[in-house]
Amino acid sequence: MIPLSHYLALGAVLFALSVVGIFLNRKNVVILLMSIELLLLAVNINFVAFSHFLQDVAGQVFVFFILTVAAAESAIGLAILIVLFRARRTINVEELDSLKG
Amino acid sequence: MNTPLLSILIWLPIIGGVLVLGVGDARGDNNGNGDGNGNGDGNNNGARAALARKLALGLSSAVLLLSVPLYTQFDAGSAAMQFTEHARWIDAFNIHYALGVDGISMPLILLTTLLTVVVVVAGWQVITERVAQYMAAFLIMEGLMVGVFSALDAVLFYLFWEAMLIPMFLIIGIWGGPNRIYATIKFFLYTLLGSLLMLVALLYLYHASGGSFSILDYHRLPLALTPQIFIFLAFFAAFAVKVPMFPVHTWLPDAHVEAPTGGSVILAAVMLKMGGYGFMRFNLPVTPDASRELAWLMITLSLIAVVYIALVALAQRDMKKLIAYSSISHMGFVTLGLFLFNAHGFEGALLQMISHGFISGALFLCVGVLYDRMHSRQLADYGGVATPMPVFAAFMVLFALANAGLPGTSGFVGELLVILGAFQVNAWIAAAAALTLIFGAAYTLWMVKRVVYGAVASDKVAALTDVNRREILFLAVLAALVLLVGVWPAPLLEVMHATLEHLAQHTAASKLP
Amino acid sequence: MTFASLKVAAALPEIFLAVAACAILLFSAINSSDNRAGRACWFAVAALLITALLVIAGFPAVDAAATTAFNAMFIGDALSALMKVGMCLLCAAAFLYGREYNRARGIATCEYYVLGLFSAAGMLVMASANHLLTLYLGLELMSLCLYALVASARENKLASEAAMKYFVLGALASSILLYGMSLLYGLTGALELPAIRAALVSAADADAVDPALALAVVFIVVALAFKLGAAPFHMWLPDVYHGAPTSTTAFLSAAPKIAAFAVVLRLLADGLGDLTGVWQSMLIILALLSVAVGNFIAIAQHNLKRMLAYSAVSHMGFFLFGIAAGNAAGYSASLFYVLIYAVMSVGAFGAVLCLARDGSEFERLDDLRGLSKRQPRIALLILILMLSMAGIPPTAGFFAKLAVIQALVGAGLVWVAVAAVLLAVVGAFYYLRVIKLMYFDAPADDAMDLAPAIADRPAHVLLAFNALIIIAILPWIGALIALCNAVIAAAV
Amino acid sequence: MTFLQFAFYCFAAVLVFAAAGVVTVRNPVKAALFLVLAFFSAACVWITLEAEFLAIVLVLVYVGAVMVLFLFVVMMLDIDLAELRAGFARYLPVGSVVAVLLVVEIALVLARTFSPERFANPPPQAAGHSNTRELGEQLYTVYIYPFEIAAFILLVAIVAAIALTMRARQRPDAKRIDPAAQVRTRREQRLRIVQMKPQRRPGARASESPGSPESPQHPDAPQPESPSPSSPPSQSTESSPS
Repeated sequence: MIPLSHYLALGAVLFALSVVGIFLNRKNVVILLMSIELLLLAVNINFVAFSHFLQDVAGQVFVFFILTVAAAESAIGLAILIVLFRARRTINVEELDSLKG
Repeated sequence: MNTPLLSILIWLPIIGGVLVLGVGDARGDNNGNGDGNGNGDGNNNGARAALARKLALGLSSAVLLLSVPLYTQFDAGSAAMQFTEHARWIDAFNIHYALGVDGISMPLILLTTLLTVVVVVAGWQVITERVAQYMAAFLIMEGLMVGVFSALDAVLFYLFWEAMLIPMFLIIGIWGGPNRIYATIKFFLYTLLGSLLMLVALLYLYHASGGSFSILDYHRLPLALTPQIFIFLAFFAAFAVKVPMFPVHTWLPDAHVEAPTGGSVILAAVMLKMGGYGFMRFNLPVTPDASRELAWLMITLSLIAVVYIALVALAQRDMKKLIAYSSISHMGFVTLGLFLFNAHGFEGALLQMISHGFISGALFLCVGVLYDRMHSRQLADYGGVATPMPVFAAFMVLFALANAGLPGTSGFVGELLVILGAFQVNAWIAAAAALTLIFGAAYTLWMVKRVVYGAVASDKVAALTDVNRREILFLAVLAALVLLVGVWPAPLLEVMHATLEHLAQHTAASKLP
Repeated sequence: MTFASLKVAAALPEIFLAVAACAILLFSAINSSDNRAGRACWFAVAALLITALLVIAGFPAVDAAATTAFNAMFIGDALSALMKVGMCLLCAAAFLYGREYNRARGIATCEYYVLGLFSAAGMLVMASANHLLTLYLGLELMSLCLYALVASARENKLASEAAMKYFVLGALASSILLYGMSLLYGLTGALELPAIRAALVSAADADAVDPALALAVVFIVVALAFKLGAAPFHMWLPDVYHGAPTSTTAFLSAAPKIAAFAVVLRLLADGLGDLTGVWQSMLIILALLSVAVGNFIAIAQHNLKRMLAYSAVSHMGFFLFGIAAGNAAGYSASLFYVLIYAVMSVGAFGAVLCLARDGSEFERLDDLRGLSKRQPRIALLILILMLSMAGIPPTAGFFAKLAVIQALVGAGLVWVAVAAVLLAVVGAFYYLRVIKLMYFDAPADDAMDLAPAIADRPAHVLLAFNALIIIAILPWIGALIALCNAVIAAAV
Repeated sequence: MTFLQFAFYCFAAVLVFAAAGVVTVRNPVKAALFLVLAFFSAACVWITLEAEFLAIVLVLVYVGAVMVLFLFVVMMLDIDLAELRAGFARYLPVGSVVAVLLVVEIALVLARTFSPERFANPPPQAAGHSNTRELGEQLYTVYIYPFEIAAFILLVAIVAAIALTMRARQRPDAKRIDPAAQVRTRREQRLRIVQMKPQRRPGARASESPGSPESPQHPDAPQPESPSPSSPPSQSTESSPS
């Protein structure tokens, strides 16, 4: 059988990939939003795996809610993206420098 | 005592000050109508300003009168706190609204109430802009200063201590000279830095004493030497800045030069005393062992202030700067006297504080009188002022001599007592301190000679008018006090004697557990 | 399980607020009058005030045992009630301050207030969260609305850019938080905070803390630092404060801070309360960095909103100091601090809103020059707010700092306390500069013409109340501190 | 290696590959398609964990809805792809080093704690077990409070998305429905009872026919207070009875 740690490792790989993806993607906000979806997927894999190995359905319920929130989040994220694009005609992160962080 | 006299002395001027602010400049009323110069209702403005002045004078005089019973009903034989008031305030931190005075603080309160009246009178005609705010600032500050001197709860003390910075900050910043902003921010940040370290020390004591903010509890609290030294240094940071002692004195000349006359007077005459008062209220009784341990440091710094700063004063070209440096030098006597650990030293220090309050206040007023007429503080612009202003010249010479420590003036008594105290400890210290009598005489008399005597320097000087009745009034009051204390200091020494005796015994005993 | 066992009535304020938000949404759909947004604002304020009253009416006794509802997902204790009252009042204040500003800029749609109300509902959920799931959902309900509120000035480039940054970093922080939560779930098999704590007691006793647990704590602390805007995770905060329409900035600078306190307290003090040793040093470093970074960078700012944003970073540092003390006194100090800070912050942005004009923003520091001559009353109120933020007595801000430093000293962290006060002096400098600009400087040549004031009397009255309460509360401040102490003692 | 293990490692590999694709390709459309692949593989991985319901939801919600939304937005925004291509590679080495370090650290820590000794594989579920039923029972009883909150989150998403993106004012000529006017309509506005005597003149019927079919008004009849609900809102407000 597949041990728990392999699932967690898979989650960790996805997590790291998407975190790096967020900081790597200096250019494209759409991919940034997708990276966030991946990030949540990594978390979900963790929860589902724990739920399975703990034999506790609560983890799966949590994932259900994360999925719901993630859908809402992507809707708002895309709405903001549209507003941004209309105001500036670009989605290039590096050009978003009116505010010096 | 059923009348909460101290509370009245604190809150009457503060509430009155807010009231004066409300009476306010006319512009305060047409909210949102910022028409830039506000000349539309000049008459209304003038009437309001006059009202603010009268109200301020009435309030400050009332406070002065109310403070008289502090002296007359004071039990000179007791070292305990008198006129005490006590109310619970913040139970969660065991903070109380506790007030009281002893022989150390009572004379300083009287000094405060007296000088506030003088300052209000001195600003009568000179201040034409934002009169109500000016008067209100001084009234509020008076209440806060009385609060500092009478608070028996550490947080309450800290509250008044810090809050006092705000009106002073505004006074220098709004009505000050050309370089006022640099001066006032420097003043504020220096004092704030020191004060916050004191706050940490107070909080440490709070936990060490098992949850008490009472200053008198701290006096009894046994402490090991290491924490004592750290606490001493934290208090030192707050009070040395205020006194000011040698390495942290640099804010004072700036602040004095830029402050309006009234601000300089209060700063020199009262606020500097808070440093000395802090040493007497906190450093010596709370950390006596550390005080003895570090006395060498304090004495060294004091002597540097006394001698080196006096030399610096000699080199000044600006009258206010000269008097400011002279203040630092004279306050060096206070700290010197405090760390000699004998009765002469303590008495001399306290007397020197009071006397310096009169003399430096008066000297700043004198400079203010000249500045109002000539708009210059440079020594070089003056000369032969005695010819057009004989009455003024008489006052100025008197105060200058008092500043130099001439026998028969109050300046002499304090310095003499400190030097006597120093002799009991070490003759060299006494000798170094005595040097200052010479330097003090040198720079003060040099200033008097350049300003008052000699040939009339210019047409502008020749056209000067002598002091008016208002100016004579406050100069005369201060002159009388300088002479009175100089000739007959007994009434003043009497009230402080028991407290200082107690302080001397207390500091002599070890608090090590 | 029966319906009665859910104890729905415990969540009455939340339910009312959510229903009220839906009602305003419906109102906006069926009303087409020109000033329906203005009315929606008043309805929203009324809804928030009624919610506050409902909370007060049901305020549990501080020493009573906490009631849980919805299968222990919801906890109704005095702590949550206190936070809820604060949240409702602060949100209402932010709405009132921003009403005219929004109207003048066309931001005011009914949806703005509806989203604000939902955001407030999310905060209330967080205040009462007793379960990782409710904590997370409350956080998301609040944050999603805030992202939209920041973007609500749709034609404004800065606002949309700020919204994007806020969204991306907020979502990243949420994910990191979730990752930490998932590890916590795996380690304890529980999602309820008390159950997690009970499961971790044995872990705390062991000599070496399980590295996976430490990892979970790191993830959670980092996520919270992101959400709070604590350095070095603060980079989004100045941009968002600056770019967002000022009305939104006022909103998100106040009540969400209390919600953030709720999350930090519930997670760290409740859930991980026995692992103080693991997170304490992390929080101290975060707090010191925040106070230092916030205060030093604030000095270099020329924009009032950015300056206040960096000041918010430093205030979050002070807030974390209290938590870092790791005991009830510290949590209570943090609660007190965050309540006072939220009042000061909404007041400061409220003043900026009161000074803004139809066409122009009042946000450059230079706009403040000579304000004491042009607008003496507002200048005086700003003076009080700035002194309070700097922590100068006799303002409530001083007592907030006093409580935090007291807790640090009490926890034996004297050197941290010394560092904190030294950095506070740096902070005093830029607050003083504001006072200097208002009182000591003459108006700049190109000073904003303040003559045609927006006739927004409610906002001006509120501002006066808001600033004066900071001093006027002094005689009763002991009661407030005692209340904070009591509710924390009952909750932790 | 059992089939389950084989399937897991296959899907895991595809998942990682797809995720790497998402963060490295520059074309948003390709990224979205990679994301679809990633979600699909993840769903398969979840099936190995006996989370069938969630696996199906993942495919339905993400692949079916969210990804379509993404693609829709990508197409709509008319993004200049050439502009987005440059300058990616210089961050790639640093990024990959960070990623590898992050993975190694997390994996090392987790592998120690969540070892097979402490977390043994649970026995497979009974044959008649329904994951959906189990979740459903929990969701609508124990988790009713979060469920309601989630409902509000979805409502917020709708409101926010509409409020942010709807450009009502920019096209005054656009045909819009004013729900307020629709709801407020009264019976008199919709229904007009015309009383007329029976007539035999043939010209009457002919004059009615050119009129618009939505507003069957008789030119001679008294004008009703409001036109039909589909007319522009400006008219409906001015004739509003209140």
